[in-house]
Amino acid sequence: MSIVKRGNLKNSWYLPAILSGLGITFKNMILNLFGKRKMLTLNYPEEKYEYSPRFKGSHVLTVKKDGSIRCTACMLCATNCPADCITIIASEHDDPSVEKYPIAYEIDTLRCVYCGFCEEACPVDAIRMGPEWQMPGINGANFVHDIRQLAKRPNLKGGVVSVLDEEERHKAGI
Amino acid sequence: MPKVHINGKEIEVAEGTRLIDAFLQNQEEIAHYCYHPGLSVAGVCRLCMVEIEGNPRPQIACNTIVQDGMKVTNKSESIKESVKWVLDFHLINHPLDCPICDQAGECELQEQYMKFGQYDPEMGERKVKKRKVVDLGSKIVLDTERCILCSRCVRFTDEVTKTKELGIFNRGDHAEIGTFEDKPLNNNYAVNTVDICPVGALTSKDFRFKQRVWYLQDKETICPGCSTGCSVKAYYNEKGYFRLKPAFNEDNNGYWMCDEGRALYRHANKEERLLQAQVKADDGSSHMAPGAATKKLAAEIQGLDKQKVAVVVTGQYTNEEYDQLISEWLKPAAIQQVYHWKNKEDEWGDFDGLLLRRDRNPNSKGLQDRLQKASLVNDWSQLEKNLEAGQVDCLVVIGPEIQAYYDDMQDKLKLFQKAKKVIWLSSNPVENLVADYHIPMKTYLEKDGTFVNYSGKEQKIQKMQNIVSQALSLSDFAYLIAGKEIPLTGAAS
Amino acid sequence: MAVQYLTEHYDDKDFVSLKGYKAKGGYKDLEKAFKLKPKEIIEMVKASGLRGRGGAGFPTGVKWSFLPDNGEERFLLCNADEGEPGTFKDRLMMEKAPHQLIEGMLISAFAINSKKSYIYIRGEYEYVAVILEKALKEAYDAGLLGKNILGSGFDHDMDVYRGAGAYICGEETGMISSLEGLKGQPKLKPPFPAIKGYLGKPTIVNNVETLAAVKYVIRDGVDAFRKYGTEKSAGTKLFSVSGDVQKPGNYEVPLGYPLKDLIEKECGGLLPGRKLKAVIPGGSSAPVLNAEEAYRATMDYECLAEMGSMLGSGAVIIIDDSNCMVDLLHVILHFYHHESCGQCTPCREGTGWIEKLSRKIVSGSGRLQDIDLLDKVAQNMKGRTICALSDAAALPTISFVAKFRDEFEFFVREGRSKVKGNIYAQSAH
Amino acid sequence: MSPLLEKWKDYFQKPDRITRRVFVAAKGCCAIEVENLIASTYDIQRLGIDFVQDPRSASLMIVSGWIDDSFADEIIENYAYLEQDKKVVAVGICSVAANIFYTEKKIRLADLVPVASYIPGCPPRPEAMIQAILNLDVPAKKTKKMTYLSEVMKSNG
Repeated sequence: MSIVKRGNLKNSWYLPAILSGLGITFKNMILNLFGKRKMLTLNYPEEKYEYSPRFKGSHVLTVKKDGSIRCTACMLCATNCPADCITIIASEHDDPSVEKYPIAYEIDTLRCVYCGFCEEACPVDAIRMGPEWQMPGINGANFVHDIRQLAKRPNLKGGVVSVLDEEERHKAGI
Repeated sequence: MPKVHINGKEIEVAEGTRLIDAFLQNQEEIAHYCYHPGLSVAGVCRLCMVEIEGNPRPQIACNTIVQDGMKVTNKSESIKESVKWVLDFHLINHPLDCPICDQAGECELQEQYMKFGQYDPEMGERKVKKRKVVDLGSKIVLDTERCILCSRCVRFTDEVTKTKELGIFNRGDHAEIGTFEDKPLNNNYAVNTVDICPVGALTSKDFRFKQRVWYLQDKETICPGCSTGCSVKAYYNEKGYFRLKPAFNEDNNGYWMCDEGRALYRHANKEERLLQAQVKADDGSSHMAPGAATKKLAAEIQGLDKQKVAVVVTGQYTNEEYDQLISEWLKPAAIQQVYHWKNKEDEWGDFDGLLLRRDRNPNSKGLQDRLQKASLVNDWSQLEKNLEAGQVDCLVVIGPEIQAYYDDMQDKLKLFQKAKKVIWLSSNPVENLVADYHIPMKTYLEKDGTFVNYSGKEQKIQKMQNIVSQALSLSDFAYLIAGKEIPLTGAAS
Repeated sequence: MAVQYLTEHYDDKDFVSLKGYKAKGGYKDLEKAFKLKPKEIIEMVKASGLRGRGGAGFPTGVKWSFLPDNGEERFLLCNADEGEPGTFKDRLMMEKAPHQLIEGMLISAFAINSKKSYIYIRGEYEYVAVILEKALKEAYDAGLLGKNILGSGFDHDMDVYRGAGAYICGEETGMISSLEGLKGQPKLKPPFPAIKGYLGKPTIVNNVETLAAVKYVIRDGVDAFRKYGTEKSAGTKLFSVSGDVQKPGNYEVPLGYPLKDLIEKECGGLLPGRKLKAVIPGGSSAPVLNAEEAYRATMDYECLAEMGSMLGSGAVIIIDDSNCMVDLLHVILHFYHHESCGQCTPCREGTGWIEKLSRKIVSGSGRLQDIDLLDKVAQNMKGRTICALSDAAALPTISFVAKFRDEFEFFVREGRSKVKGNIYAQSAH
Repeated sequence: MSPLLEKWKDYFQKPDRITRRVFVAAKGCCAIEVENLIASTYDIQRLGIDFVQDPRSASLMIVSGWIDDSFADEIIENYAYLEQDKKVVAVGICSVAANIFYTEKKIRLADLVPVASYIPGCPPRPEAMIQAILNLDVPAKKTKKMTYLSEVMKSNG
């Protein structure tokens, strides 16, 4: 039920409400005219936001200390992905302590909904959602990102090292 | 028939069954690793503990024989606790290999931990490190760290193949499964140890890292490898077929299958299949759709004198297809020259003592009966005489689906060249085949039907994933070659 | 008071040879036994209340009566493996009186009508095996073995089989697997050895002392034999006393003899200036008794079982206040981890786990919950395996942690032993 | 020159202004992100791009949201009305690949109209949309600080 206030001068007459609205608009116009730096607008191409690491942007395949891909091709991310956009082909690694690694790891960014399920499913912190927002492309651009793009793209500066590394795990006897 | 109370339910069981069988037959969940119905009892995993009234200590169910009036439960608190702890003992030295282990998804440790374990582990000490990725020949990779020493594989090589290749070396928690000085484990039933291994200690090289198990579906069918007709499970998804595993079949192959049969999924995959019909037109062979090619062929041989048409059949197709062939084409077109191509018939008798028979066609008995019934049995030498004499205008060869065992294929090809027009029907391309028509056929995994094995037992096969959807089954071919349309129901669709 | 019943002529040098043994009345009881019928001998042994001296203490007569009389070939095995740490009584008996054992075995073999018997001796007792083989040759030459012994129509062969030094082959079925040439791993029970044992045939396995005592049951008759010992555990028992006493060694005392007197009288009391801390009454697999319980205990099956320990193989280990219990437990657990045969999971992984836990505590990096975890793992190891090795590892752990928890906690808090100063903190074995 | 004059020139100097008019056919959660483009934070009107209601006066169409039959007809119709060098920008996964919801009929934008630029994301950031529109052609308004398109592309990697 709504409470109806009646009778006092302020709201039975429209003018005060209109004036207070316009007042705000003018206040901001004056502020923006003279205080350009405080203006809210982000002039996109020149200024860019730096998003926090928590931002679920485009994927990053982490690497081990020696630079090789941390992913062990266990397909858990591909299973957990609601959009089925990850395809992995595993093969045998010649070093018996590694044993399995992906020779092909592709994410179809046009199918990916950036929900972060793959990040949660990964047991070895091999895939992360980086802080860069999703890069658009003209029709025909390559939207299927492979290992080179996901792990070694230029602005990753040589790859992000995975937190969970195998050597410590084996040394600790787990 | 002794009566037993299992978890409160009164059950009647046959004499002398083991308690664990009584549990499993009545869908009662009981944790177990080392017990396998096809092998002897080892009683080493100590998981199938049950409490029997009047017995102070919990007993293992796999070694106790059912007595009348026994009251047994495995749901009491102490038993649940005991199963939790014994599972914990299994897992404390188990490596954290699930991401790279092929068995993940069908691993007993995972399943039984979720069913019975669900404890929070307290083991903080260093695990025992053992040898990883040990190469045991061309078929099997061994990982001794994952092994839980349930000794199923050792008992398999002792009792089933009697080759005694596997054994447990060293003592205590440094014990390892393995062969003597890592000699290859390559008897013809070696990959069965991969199926019975509850964990990922023994994995098959053929399936290594190919596909994750939870992406595959499976259906039961009959192995077309030889006339024993073992019942098998094929694992597939829309990309193709990935592996074959034995299915339990009481009187035929029990729990086992031979390794040669395990490779009989590769010929059904797209890479090895004949996708289009190859028709030798005047300007070099051109590709056509199978149905269209058959119709074209039907028009061509319409006018031919039916006496000059010869048909060679192999025993690799189903009964229904043979019936359709005879009733739709051979009978109406009154073709008499029908020959059953038996390769190395004299060796058909020998048998390797376990499952593999030398007659490498799954349905040669079914074909034989049908030809006898339709009185179309002709001697093979008759065909050779006609071919020499050049009387055969058109030779339709219903070729073998699995060509690996037809080692006399090349000289038969030379023989068949003598006919004026050679029509070849097979699911896979044939090496240096010169034929006017080569029509792709469905493999045994893509059609329903029945095979008759060596002892006359009829066994069903099921249609699974269509790899080459346009390929014809023999009955489709019979309809088309006889000038009819394939009926909508599709006898053997 | 120490008695000289079985060990009557042990100090006589030529009691070892057949001639000296016969001079002291040897092999007369064999003739006496041949006169009786086998059933009567079994009844006499049952009536005498003789119990197994190897460790389980199972009444020998009852064990013999389990044999099915289906005419199948039977075997008699003498378990001279003596793997239990702290036990050295069998070696004494076989060294000093091999013929006593041979005669006892012949009488038992006649009682259970078995044609073949083996003496499974411990691999390390090399020279004792030589003595035994010499005695056997003498017996064969004297017609006491082989065909038609002493004209009684009973023929019997006996061999010595040397083990390879595995503790697990001291267990009944473990020994049988080793004799059959298999890997020394216990077999599944049921079917017990009495029904399906060596080569699938009914087999009776008895300890050296038990078989030797059978000779004296025949010689003196039941009530003379029952003169020693208590009502339920009859006869005398050899105890091999070791640890911190003046005169450790083998002492034959009647069962039911108080432990206090065994320590003070027989073994000359503790070392000067030391106080008793604990006693392990029956070999390393028996739970430990603290000083107060030790002084109350009498050495027989019932009293020790009531106190939560067991008589076992009669190896009494005296521990005085100069020893550190945590380190002692680590040594015991290291033994069991090394000797576990690895067949059953609880024992294979459990012994490894508790040894690592105890090593962690001994090395000073343990936590308080490790002590509870040590106890919890031990509780969940016992009673779940084919043979009793996992109980043998678990029971001492539980009793050590329960009765000497303060030393464990001291170790965790201070990182050094309460008794031995800090020399233990670094040098974990 | 006084700062006031400079500011005056900056705003009201006469550019060769070509306003790029955009028709918006946005639906679903991406529509909220598309509205951001004309809001104050990511104002694209400073780049001379304006949203109009009538497709006939626009030459760029932004489509977003799950395409069902009625929306498909609407898109085709509006596409026909667009000015001559018409371009379509697909915003978000629903219109691009239509794969996340399990309905029996899945219509992708590419099936209906020729799409010029795809923006992955669910929903994509407004900067991605601005970047997508900038990718398509030379920006309408030349401000002195505007760096040319190639540098923008290079820095973004």
